[in-house]
Amino acid sequence: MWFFVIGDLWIFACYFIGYSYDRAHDASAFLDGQRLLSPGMGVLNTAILLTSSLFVALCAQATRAGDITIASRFIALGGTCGAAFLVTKVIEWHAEVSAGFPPSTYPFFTYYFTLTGLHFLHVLLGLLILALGWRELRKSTKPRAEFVEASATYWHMVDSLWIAIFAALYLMR
Amino acid sequence: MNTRDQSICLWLVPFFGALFLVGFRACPQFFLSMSPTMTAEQVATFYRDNLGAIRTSMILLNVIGIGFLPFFMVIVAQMMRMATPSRAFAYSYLSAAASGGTLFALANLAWLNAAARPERDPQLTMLLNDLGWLSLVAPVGFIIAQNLCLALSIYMDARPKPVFPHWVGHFNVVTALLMGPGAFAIVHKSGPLAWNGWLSLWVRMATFAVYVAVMFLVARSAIKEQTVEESFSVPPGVVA
Amino acid sequence: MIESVLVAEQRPSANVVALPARNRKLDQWICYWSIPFFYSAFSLIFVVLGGIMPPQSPTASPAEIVAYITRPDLSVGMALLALTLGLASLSSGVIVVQMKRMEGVSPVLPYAYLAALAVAGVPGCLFPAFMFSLGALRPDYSAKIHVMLYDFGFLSFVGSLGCFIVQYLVFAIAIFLDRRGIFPRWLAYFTIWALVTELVAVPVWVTRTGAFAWNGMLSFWLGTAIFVGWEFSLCICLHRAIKDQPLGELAQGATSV
Amino acid sequence: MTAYLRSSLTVVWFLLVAVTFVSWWVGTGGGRGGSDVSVSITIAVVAIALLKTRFVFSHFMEVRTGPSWLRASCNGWLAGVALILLAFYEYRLQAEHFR
Repeated sequence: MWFFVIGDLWIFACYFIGYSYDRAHDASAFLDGQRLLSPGMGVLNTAILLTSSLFVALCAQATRAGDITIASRFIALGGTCGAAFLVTKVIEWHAEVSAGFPPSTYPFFTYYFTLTGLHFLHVLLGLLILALGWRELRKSTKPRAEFVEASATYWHMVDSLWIAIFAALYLMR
Repeated sequence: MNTRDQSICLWLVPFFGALFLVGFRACPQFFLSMSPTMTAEQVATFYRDNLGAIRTSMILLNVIGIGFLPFFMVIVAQMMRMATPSRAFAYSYLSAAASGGTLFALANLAWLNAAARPERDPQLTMLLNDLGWLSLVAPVGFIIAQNLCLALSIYMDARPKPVFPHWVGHFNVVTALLMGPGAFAIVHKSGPLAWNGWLSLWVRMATFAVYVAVMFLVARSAIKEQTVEESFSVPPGVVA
Repeated sequence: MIESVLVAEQRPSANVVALPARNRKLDQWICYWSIPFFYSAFSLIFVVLGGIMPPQSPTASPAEIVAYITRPDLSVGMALLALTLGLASLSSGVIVVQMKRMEGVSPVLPYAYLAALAVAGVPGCLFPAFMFSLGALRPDYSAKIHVMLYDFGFLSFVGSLGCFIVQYLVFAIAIFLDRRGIFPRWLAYFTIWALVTELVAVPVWVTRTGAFAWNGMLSFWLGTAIFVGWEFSLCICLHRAIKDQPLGELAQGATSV
Repeated sequence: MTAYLRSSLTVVWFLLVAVTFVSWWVGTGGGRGGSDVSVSITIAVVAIALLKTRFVFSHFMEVRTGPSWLRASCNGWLAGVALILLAFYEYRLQAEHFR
């Protein structure tokens, strides 16, 4: 899993290179696009993901301590927060698309939709992995702590990526 | 043999199916009644006016285009379990499914290219648009071959408890017949057989949707059946 | 239940011709070595002769497009492509054989892999070949037709996504489900990245400039870099998988029908 | 469950959320409104993101207790991304300066 996580982080770094490079060339157009985002939504997204990360981290602790029931509850809570993130993201996208910012009008929005879209896919994959971890905790007679830890690791990576995206897309000037 | 991968491919169906419904619903070609009698100018205007929606829906359909392929392979795997003299029909089904998917990809690329440069000469936009429509609606031969191969396999299945019940064979013949008329969109520019006619387009699309839904359900029970059977049988190595 | 092909392959039958041990993997090795051969031909055609990789600019003027598409190099490249294209199918043959060895994987995933690649060859490689050959054959087409062929060629080359997505998807699922470890896990993770880079090529249909255009840094260069890395890793893992395959597993002439 | 919630992780979580709000406040101009180019805001925002990601890595992902290659590659990534974001930003300022 670490191979995947580190590699994935670097692939995202390549997207950041593209973003910063293009942004540097057309700063005012990017800033114009950026003004149309609602940073409040970004803060909400970040808070939700941080909370889910907390639950997942606690789940890893509980699994190691052998409190399997509690661990499975934590992982379910983490997954619920992840699902809530998806819902808020879809609402945000819907608002932006219906307000008329298709990706082709502002170069900023091409990056915005690609980066958030990719991240969205990571969240989906993360939810699938968390679900597998949950199943391991619920169904298996002797859950493998490494499996749960690996799924937690992936989830925290998704969280970290969002923090970077939030800073780069919503806040950077 | 394990059936877990078959279940995974099976459950890709509701996922891709939902996306397909979204893609088709969002596609202006179908729902704003794009007629084969439109002039080149009208076609070009249509693409310019609906550019965003055409691009969005076609990109979605590009990405999920052959998402049902793993599911068709589940059907192939089930056909291989049937007690038929050989696996000829299963292999034919496989090859027909792949070719049918290619045609869908062709239609999709033609439409996407028509939308890629809205300022193109209207004659060329019309050419690309026609290419898309004809390769989407007309070549029903592959899906018909698929359904008939499956139907024949089901009829020939000599198992005491058949893999798919007998009615699924009849169902496949009926769906093949219902999708057949689309081929005549090549000859007709208006009426029910034109590419936007109720018979060529709507009956065909509805049939395909019902077909996938029904086959999903019967494939699900066939996989369940297989899991039960294999848990009682000797491991393959011992038989050999 | 004698359903699995493997069993049928293991069963000795009357008309078996025993092959010498050293030849038993010959077919797989031929398929395997076709991969580097194919990709050398591929890079000769697409990079050196065709100028298709890296792609020409999406914002080229009609005059530039006509000049590009009517170049004699391009038509020679397309003829060579028409000649060598079939080699691409050999690699899927050996990959399917190795996928069928996996434990916990029924024929569904290998067949889906095979079918997805059969689809992918047409929009991803044949269409560009058709379009560029058409343009090269008739320099006297009007410029707007050359522009259409050019668009269609490059966009279907870079922007045919669904078939490759299904191919990567079933390959990754197969590696994860396999209990025998034919291919290592990290190859599955790599495959997921390759899948994701396909998705990042989506904007080529919408934008003509910047990093997401069809010759852009993210849509083309990053995707190609990851694809090349994936292909290399696949070759390494495939080599190991064929080498480690026990001889006793291999068919001696009889196959199931 | 409450026993677990009383761990140090919750404190980390609380800090992270609080810092998120701070970066919001900073990023939208610190209450002074306006949304023009600003070096100080950008540096502050990237620094906060760096700090947050580092906390997520070390405490949630438990990189802290991991082997040294892991710590090195995570720190390397953080430094790399911050460098990418800021270096191009700086490059832009230079370019504008000379225009």
